[in-house]
Amino acid sequence: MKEHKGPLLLAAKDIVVKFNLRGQELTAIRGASLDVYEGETVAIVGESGSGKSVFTKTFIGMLDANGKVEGGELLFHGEDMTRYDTENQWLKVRGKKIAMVFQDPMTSLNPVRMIGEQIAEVIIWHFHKSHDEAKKETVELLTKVGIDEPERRYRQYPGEFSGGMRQRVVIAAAIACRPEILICDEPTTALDVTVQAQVLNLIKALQREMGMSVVFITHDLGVVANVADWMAVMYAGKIIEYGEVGEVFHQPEHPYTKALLRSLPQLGVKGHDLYAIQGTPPNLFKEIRGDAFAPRNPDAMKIDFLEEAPAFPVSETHWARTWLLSPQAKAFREALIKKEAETRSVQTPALPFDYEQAEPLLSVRDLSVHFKLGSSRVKAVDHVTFDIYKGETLSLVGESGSGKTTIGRAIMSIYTGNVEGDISFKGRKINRKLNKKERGKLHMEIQMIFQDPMASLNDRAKVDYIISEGLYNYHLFENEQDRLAKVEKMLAEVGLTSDFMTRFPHEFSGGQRQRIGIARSLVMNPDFVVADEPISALDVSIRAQVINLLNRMKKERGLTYLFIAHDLSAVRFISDRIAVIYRGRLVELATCEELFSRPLHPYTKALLSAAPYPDPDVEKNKAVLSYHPERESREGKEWIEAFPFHFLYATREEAEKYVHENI
Amino acid sequence: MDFSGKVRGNKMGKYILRRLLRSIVTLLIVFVAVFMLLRFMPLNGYFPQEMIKETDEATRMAYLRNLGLLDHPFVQLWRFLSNLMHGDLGRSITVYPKVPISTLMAEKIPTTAFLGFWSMLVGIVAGISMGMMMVRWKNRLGDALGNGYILLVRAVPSLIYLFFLQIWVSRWLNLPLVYDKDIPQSWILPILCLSLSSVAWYALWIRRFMVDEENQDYVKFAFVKGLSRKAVLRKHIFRTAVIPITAYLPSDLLNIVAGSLIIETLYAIPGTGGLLTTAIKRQDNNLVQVLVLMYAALSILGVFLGDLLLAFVDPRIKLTEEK
Amino acid sequence: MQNTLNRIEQMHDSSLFTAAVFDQAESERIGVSNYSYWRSTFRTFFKSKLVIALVALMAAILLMSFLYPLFSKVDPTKVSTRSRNWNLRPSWDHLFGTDTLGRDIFARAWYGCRNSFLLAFCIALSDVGIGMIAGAIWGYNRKLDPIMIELYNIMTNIPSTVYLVLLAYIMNTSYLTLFISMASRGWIVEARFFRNRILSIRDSEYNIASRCLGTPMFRIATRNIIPQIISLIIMEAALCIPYSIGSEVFLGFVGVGMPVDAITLGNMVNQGRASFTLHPYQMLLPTAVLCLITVAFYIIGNRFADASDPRNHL
Amino acid sequence: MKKLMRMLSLLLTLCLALALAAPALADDGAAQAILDGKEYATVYKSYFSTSYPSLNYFSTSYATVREFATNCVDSLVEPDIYGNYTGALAESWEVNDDYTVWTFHIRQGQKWIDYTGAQTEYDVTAQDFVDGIRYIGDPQNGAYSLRVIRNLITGLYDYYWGLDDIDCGDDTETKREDLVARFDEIVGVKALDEYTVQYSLDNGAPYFLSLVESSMLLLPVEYAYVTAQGDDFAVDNTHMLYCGPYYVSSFERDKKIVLTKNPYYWDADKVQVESIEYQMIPDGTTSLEMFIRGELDYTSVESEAFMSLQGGEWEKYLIPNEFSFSTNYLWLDFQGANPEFNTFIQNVNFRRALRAAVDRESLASLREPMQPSRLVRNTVNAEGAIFNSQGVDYTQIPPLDEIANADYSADENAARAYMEAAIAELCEADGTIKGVEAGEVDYLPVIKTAVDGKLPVTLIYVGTNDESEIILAQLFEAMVEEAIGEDYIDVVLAFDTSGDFYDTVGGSVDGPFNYDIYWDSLSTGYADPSGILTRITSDGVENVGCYSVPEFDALIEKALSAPTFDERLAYFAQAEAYLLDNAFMIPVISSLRGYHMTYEIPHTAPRALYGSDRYKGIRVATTPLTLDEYNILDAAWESQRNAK
Repeated sequence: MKEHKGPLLLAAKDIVVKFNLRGQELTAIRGASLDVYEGETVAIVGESGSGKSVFTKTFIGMLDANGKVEGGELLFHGEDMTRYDTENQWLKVRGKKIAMVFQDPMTSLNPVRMIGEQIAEVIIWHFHKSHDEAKKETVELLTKVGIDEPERRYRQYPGEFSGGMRQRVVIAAAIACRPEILICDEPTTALDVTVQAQVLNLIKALQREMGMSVVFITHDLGVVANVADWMAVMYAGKIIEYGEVGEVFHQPEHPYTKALLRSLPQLGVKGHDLYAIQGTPPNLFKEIRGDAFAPRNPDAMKIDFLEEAPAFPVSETHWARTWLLSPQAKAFREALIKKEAETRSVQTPALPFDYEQAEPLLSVRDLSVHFKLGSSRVKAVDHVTFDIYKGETLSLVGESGSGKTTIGRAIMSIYTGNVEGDISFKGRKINRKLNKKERGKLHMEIQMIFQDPMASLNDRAKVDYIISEGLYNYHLFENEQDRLAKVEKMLAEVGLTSDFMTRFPHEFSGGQRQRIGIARSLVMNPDFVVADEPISALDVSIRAQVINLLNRMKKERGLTYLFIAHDLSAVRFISDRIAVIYRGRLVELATCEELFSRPLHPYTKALLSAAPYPDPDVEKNKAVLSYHPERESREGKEWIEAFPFHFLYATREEAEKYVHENI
Repeated sequence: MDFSGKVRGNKMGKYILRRLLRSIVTLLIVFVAVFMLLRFMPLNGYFPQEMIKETDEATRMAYLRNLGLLDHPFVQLWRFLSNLMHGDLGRSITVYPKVPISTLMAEKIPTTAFLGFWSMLVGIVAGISMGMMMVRWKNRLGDALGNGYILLVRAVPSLIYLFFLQIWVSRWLNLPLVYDKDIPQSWILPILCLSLSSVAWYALWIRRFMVDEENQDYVKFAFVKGLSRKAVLRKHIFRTAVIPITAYLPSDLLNIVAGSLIIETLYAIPGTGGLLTTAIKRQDNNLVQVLVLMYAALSILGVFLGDLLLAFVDPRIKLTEEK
Repeated sequence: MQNTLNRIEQMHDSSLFTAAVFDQAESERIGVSNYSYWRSTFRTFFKSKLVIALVALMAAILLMSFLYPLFSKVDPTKVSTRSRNWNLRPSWDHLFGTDTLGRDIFARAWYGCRNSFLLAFCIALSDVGIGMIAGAIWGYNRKLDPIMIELYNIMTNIPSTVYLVLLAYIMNTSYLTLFISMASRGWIVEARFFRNRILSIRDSEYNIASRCLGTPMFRIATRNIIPQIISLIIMEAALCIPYSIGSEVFLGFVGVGMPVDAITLGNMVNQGRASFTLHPYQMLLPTAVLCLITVAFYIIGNRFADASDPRNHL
Repeated sequence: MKKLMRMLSLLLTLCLALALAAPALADDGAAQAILDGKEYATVYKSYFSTSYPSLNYFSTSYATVREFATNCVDSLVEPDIYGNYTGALAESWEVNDDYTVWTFHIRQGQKWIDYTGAQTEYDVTAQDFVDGIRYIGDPQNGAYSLRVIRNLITGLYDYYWGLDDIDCGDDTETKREDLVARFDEIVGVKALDEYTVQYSLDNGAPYFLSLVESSMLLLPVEYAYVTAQGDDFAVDNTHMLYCGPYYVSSFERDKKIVLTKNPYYWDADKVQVESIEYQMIPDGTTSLEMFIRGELDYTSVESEAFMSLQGGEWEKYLIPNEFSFSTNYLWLDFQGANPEFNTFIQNVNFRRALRAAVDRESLASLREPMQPSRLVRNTVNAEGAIFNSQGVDYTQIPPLDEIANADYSADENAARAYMEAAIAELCEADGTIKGVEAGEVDYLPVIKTAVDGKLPVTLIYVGTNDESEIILAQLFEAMVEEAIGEDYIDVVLAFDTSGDFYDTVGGSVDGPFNYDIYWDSLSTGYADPSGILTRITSDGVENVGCYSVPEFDALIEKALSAPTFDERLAYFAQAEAYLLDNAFMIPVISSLRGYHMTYEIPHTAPRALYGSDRYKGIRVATTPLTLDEYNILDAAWESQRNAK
């Protein structure tokens, strides 16, 4: 049991927000309530479109022009802020009392003004201080958020900062007025894991130091576990479960919360399907009756479709809006718990991939890819060598800009002219001038799945065409009927019905679109698929669906995957081997279990330590390692097999040291 | 991320040098193309109509021969280039027979540049203020008025409104009808007319850039910081929006010597406006060559300087160069 | 708290607290958003009454300018040899009056509209057409980039008048010359515009996906690129029309425009200008028609540009 | 007939004016009263409309520059206010009996001045006139409109072409310097002493003084100065010398020119206006507007503007332009590639049909809507330009008077009747033209069209792409088709858009002949019909249509060898009458254009008939001149002239 640390600061009660979108009314927030207490961190968790961002924007009066708060109260210092009707009233709160940090640090700062100015202007504006004073304070702030040489940095432009540093600057600007509440809107989503951990630590430290309240918006349960004291789960514009973090994690009550936690790949058992939430989030243009999650909940009760549940208390510090907590549902609930326990206990992990017998399908030798940037040449991939064996899933993990996507695209022969080294598929070199027939054959054998389901489908073409595109190209059908049959079958395989064929991609949700993308690639019956971060743009509730689909396809069709990811959680579940890439070079390659249990390279270690884990107990006590090599030198480094099938890129001495540390 | 100043200077120097070389090659191509084109025009184009009537073929040939126009084009090209190296621009052939082109330029450019400079100033000041006004009162009266102005200036053929302006405004304000360098009142209308379209241009782009910037995250962040709309407009949106505009300033500044044909004709301004048109019509090869060379050089230089200026005022540019 | 619970308990039938049937299809039923690009574009476009009025007006003028020459018996070139029929003021017989040689200005205005429209349409077609193709080639070929950018800089920075005059002069004045001289310059601006758009399409994931599927260039163009830029094509074509009409007037002024006996709006304005003090209607009426057309197309083009931008689909 | 009517009406108007001015006539004081009632300005503000190249008066084709030069470089003789020649730089002159040797005695003590008005070291001497000829005799100097002088002055033709042969490379034996050195012995212009210059002519030229008045080529030049200046000579006002009543004191290219009184001028007392300011005003309506605002002292008023001023306060200031010696006519192509037209044009009836078809008054009303009949002209040489020793106007010398006074379009059916006569001779009954087959006429680059060899006759009118020319052509088409009938004739209009009309259509005897008919003009340049007529003989340089009329040629020969000037004119009149009666060319109207408004007192300046306006003695009032005032002053002048 946990008490609130301080008095109630902000109380949002039954907030209703409506948007006017293309002449239609969309109810983004359907009566959400949240209390923010002094000195505490409350995390709002939800998938995209759940309204978590809109909800917090009402706290500072920053709704888009077509949105309006239509109901509820927003009490802050005894004043109902929903009644503010002039800009000036908000100006006293915004930035001064309640500040906000946005998701993308790359765009949050004005690129043409010195970063110092951008912080100082807040101080000047709100406290009417002189430039010199403001500058002094700014320098202090920069020090506080962990920026070295603040005097010099003051005069630099955002372009001269890395993403993590920029987010620090943004945070400095946000806390410049010592706000009472700091709203962090997915502040780390756009950052690499290792940086994410540092920024989270910074926010926590600042909160402690300044006694602020933090409202933390995220879709990542690992992050919640790390930072939050309290968490609120938001679904379809409503907070469906609220409570002390530990309680919610350990004893989720709402079926959605439960499903969300169960579907995390960290909790999955290898070789089995993940628990997947079915379907897609609801449409907020229509009125929602009952529990918004009910249509996707296989274990919903009849009442869920009829009426919305009130907030049933689980404990003093935990409530959930589900009829399961109703005394009348006691029998149903117990049966449910029993069923869950059964399914969980029978799963045993599948056997690891047998590399002794494996034959290589694709070999990459000394692959380098360089790009021209202005007048300079940048090596995105630097002498990379690896094999992919038939039937395995090799994951390529690294931070953004490390060259992992470039490797994938090089294999797909998307680049011309700037690729060195050999790529051979089934023993034939493929990164050369191919004749039409060879190229066609290759296209049928190797396919790619893309990261962004929004961008990877041509939104002016119908699903029918999108899936048939490959069929058309190589005329892989006998007649029109045959083609339609093939498309229908493929759609069915990815869990979509044939009446979707005549629709346009924009009519689908992200997960559905990604499944269409997978269908498009797999309709060609490839042997090998490059999956370029296929789940990272998807919502948590959808990821499991796609992971399961990929695994099923692999099993059914004997596919081989090159799985590109920046997120270690899913990788562990899906892959047989993992290759870690750092700045265009492979630094470590090992089987999945080996790598997780015995990481050698310090970068791998940092990556592993930084990955958020969805358990507050684990998360709150973890130590984050960091890897910042002073100077990248390739001298003396080589590809060393430290353990059987466990490779490492290091000098001999380093390798020995790393191995020694791990024994 | 940190480069020593020397490295940066070196890279920048190299970049400038390469761009400059490319520009010179382009300039040469344009020049030679125009040069050769002029050589293929009929010989009688060198004479005004009445002169053709009054003189016979042989006389005309003798005249042309004397001017070296009957030599092989390459000989003429070489002669022109070598003279150019000595700073000799040659003499006009038909438009101002035998008048040294350098004299001509020295007479005409100051007039045009004088009016052009002021109109550019008016254009920038009025245009930018107008653009800002339009953003400030977006979708309200100020915006509508500005848009109406831009619409009229851009959609209605300039000849039409310039003509009416001259006739009516000069009568209404009792301003002189033609330009006279000694009567300051007579400068007003030409400058006004010259600046009309640039006011619209600046207003349009400032507005467009500012509206684009308005949706950027950093603007939202600035609002979140609690700044008022006015402050955000001034300190953030305008600062960013004005940067792409600066790239055009050198071009604009250089082009003030080009003048406007219509306005210079209407107000009898002895400038460069109609010079090239006349020179082309009268096949004054020497004059056309020099003018084309000048305009091409100015335009290429303008773009080049624009890029440099942009790199200078926009902190984003340097980085992409170096990354 | 207990009270509320009790109250709820009383309110509901316990049979409601049993498993409901799970419907897979229902769970997938997203909210198909009602969004359709073209529908939204046209809805946004036609939301403004001004646009409706202008489109209707332009349609009427267009229709009239093509029908009038077919059905009217008035010959716009019919000269009167009697000076009493010259320079007549507007009347019922001659709605817009007559010109220097007694020709009916009303009839000439329609013929002029037709000819100017035809010319403008041809220019729009070629500018946008060539521009699009060149833009595509440019966008797809990195090696062309420096050359094309330099070409673009030259062509756009040398004052356009110079260029037009030079070309028009080399080739004699005629519809074709005017067309060629204007079209030969306009395309590069369009090319750059389309190049930028096509560049972003080229590097977009769905296009890379098509390449990975081995989709031939032709189908990439017709399926991936053109549908994406069709609204831009329409908009650019609409904006081309005031531009080319304006250029026609300007070239007429410089003296290298249309053959002077051709009936076009530009010629009518330039010819009317000479007699403006005496017979203002000879210039004012054609000018009014011309401005109406240019302004209308300018507004229509711009509004369509706004409407075709998905960000404005509210 | 019509001509008579016109004369009558003119007379009537004159009478009316006289009646109005009756009190003035009575004591001759009304004119004086007007003059006394005016205040006078010392500055005259005028304008020019096209930019001009340089101030080189020998090579310019620009009327504006000729006007500056005429007032800044004095000629040997000049007209007085009645148009009689008096000495200018020449104090006196004599001529031999056959008008082939003219000797001028130059005024002594005159110096060239520079653009500041200061006297230079150079005296104006007889040698300067010789050097003028030396300058234009060199093809490299590109003298403009050289032909008449070159063919007139003894030896100049040979000298000129000798130099040209050397320049062309046709003559490699002679050295250029040698030929130049022999100028004095070859060319018939000599400085007999420092102040006597003598011109020897190949043919007798009783009109030589009018040539001296009008031609820039007989002006003096200071050769030492020109040589020193080289190519820079006359590029602006600082690179030339002056010896006339004015000098160019200020020169802004394409903008403004100021002429200032030359204080050292021999006749400086007569120069009333201190300075003359010219502005460039390219736009026609602007000059009118500026005149009305008082910013100009003179503006021409074209017909359109004239109409707009009618009935307004400025109506009373509109003064009709007096005369133009330039005649517009239709050139017929006798060697064209159009077989239909080519067959017909050889027929005199067809030509007369065309002549009758053109309604001259309608054409004239394009330029002069009020009194179009003023412009009608049936002769090539202008009336009022040439007089015999009895003072009889050349155009009224029989048999030319009949043509000059005829009214060709009086009979509306005449054109069709002539045409029918022509058809009867040239066509089969079914309308096929004898000896003509269907085919194509290739007048490219202007036009290419098909002809069917049947009536109607296809007539291809080719014009320049100039707006007023096009209107004219369109009217021509309408008139011809209306008068002759569309069943007989089909006028096809084609416009040359190249800008090189004479190059593509035909402006020289050697062709090309890409036209059937075109519109052109010839001007009586000095007081003798030979100026035009010798150029349009069968082998004449202006006979671009290539007709062959031996009768005409013979008469011209007779005229040229006639012993007296009166006989000469009589033969010329016969020749012109023959040519026009057979309609080998069809004069239509004079080139006179509209009206003007001015502050200038009429008849205070020399009456320059052939050359540019002269401002010596001009008086400029501070108020604009009304038509009434003009009429009174004009009448007074007329009576004074007659009195002389």
